[in-house]
Amino acid sequence: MADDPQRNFRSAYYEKVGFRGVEEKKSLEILLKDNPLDLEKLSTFSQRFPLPSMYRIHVWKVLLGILPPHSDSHALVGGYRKEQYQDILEALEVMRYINSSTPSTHIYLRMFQLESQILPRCSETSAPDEENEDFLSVSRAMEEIVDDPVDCYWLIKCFVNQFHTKFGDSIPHLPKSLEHYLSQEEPRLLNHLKNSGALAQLPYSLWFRRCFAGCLPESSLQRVWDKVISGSCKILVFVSGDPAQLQDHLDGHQPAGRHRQVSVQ
Amino acid sequence: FLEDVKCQARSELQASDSRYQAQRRISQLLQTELLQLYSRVEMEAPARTLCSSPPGGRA
Amino acid sequence: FLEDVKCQARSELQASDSRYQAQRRISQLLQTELLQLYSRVEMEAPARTLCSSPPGGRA
Repeated sequence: MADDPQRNFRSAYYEKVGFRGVEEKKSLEILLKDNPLDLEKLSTFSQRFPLPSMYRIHVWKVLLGILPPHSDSHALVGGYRKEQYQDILEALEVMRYINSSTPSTHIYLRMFQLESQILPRCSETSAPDEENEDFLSVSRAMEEIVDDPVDCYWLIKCFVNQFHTKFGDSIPHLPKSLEHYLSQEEPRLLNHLKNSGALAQLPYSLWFRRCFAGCLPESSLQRVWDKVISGSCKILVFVSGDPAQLQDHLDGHQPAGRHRQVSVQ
Repeated sequence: FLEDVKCQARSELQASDSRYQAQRRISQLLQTELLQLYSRVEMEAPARTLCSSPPGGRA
Repeated sequence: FLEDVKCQARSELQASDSRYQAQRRISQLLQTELLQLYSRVEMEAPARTLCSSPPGGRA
């Protein structure tokens, strides 16, 4: 028998009922007590484990630079972020880009456009194009995860910006990586997909551009975004190459994976 | 430790600056909007009494 | 020396803050101006073809 059967029993039990993260949560709590926070350690943690949901938003904000590493600056910087949000919102209202019936995701889009200096003239605002649709999907997904609108806007903005800056060049190559990955891991599946012509029909370019927003159930999406926010876009290939994800899509279940969890470690 | 203090100050300054930049963009947009609205008002003004009130004047 | 660095950081932050405040006041003035112009345009609109274009619309 092991030295501490009680403890082992507990760990095994936790794992079985899905509380695998008890130990992980403790180690994250220790990391979060650091001042300044160690971004590298937080990224590594987030790469290896799914973030406990109670700390997820805070860790994302730190990793995306919305909050600085120094915890004693959080109140000051948080206040600046809120003012910036309110200033932009107010101006868009006065200029009549938005009103009380504008959906929040469209408000976030206009705010983002204002800040990126790509806001079209009010009279020239047309139906959202493809790029806007990608932004809106990410917004809708983020809104499901984050309640506070100030946090939500900042997370969307910094997530989208970071995604484009960091992975913009890699995204076009991801379909090739997916094929390579499948040829290594699932050669039979790849052959089947190729021969049946299904591979060409998979909307993986959409999955990659939107980082799976709107394509995965929320709980899986959060885990994928943990990895993306902490610096890896390879996860997008692994999730796309997940046979269950592919199967779901080929079966015509839209959005794919609605019925079960994608295993994202 | 000194680096640490500098780093903290830098990130606070960046956040404050980003707030300023947003505000700058806002006033640029407002100015464009105002100019366009004025030119629209003025184009239509000659036919009306409106021209008696100078541009930029109160309503 | 550390005090010195902190002091410098503080004054930089103050400068950034006052730049922000100034820019904010400008935006607020412009917003007031814009609101007045909108209401003026709209008051006059019903009598004119102007009303066919939405407020905030084309110049």
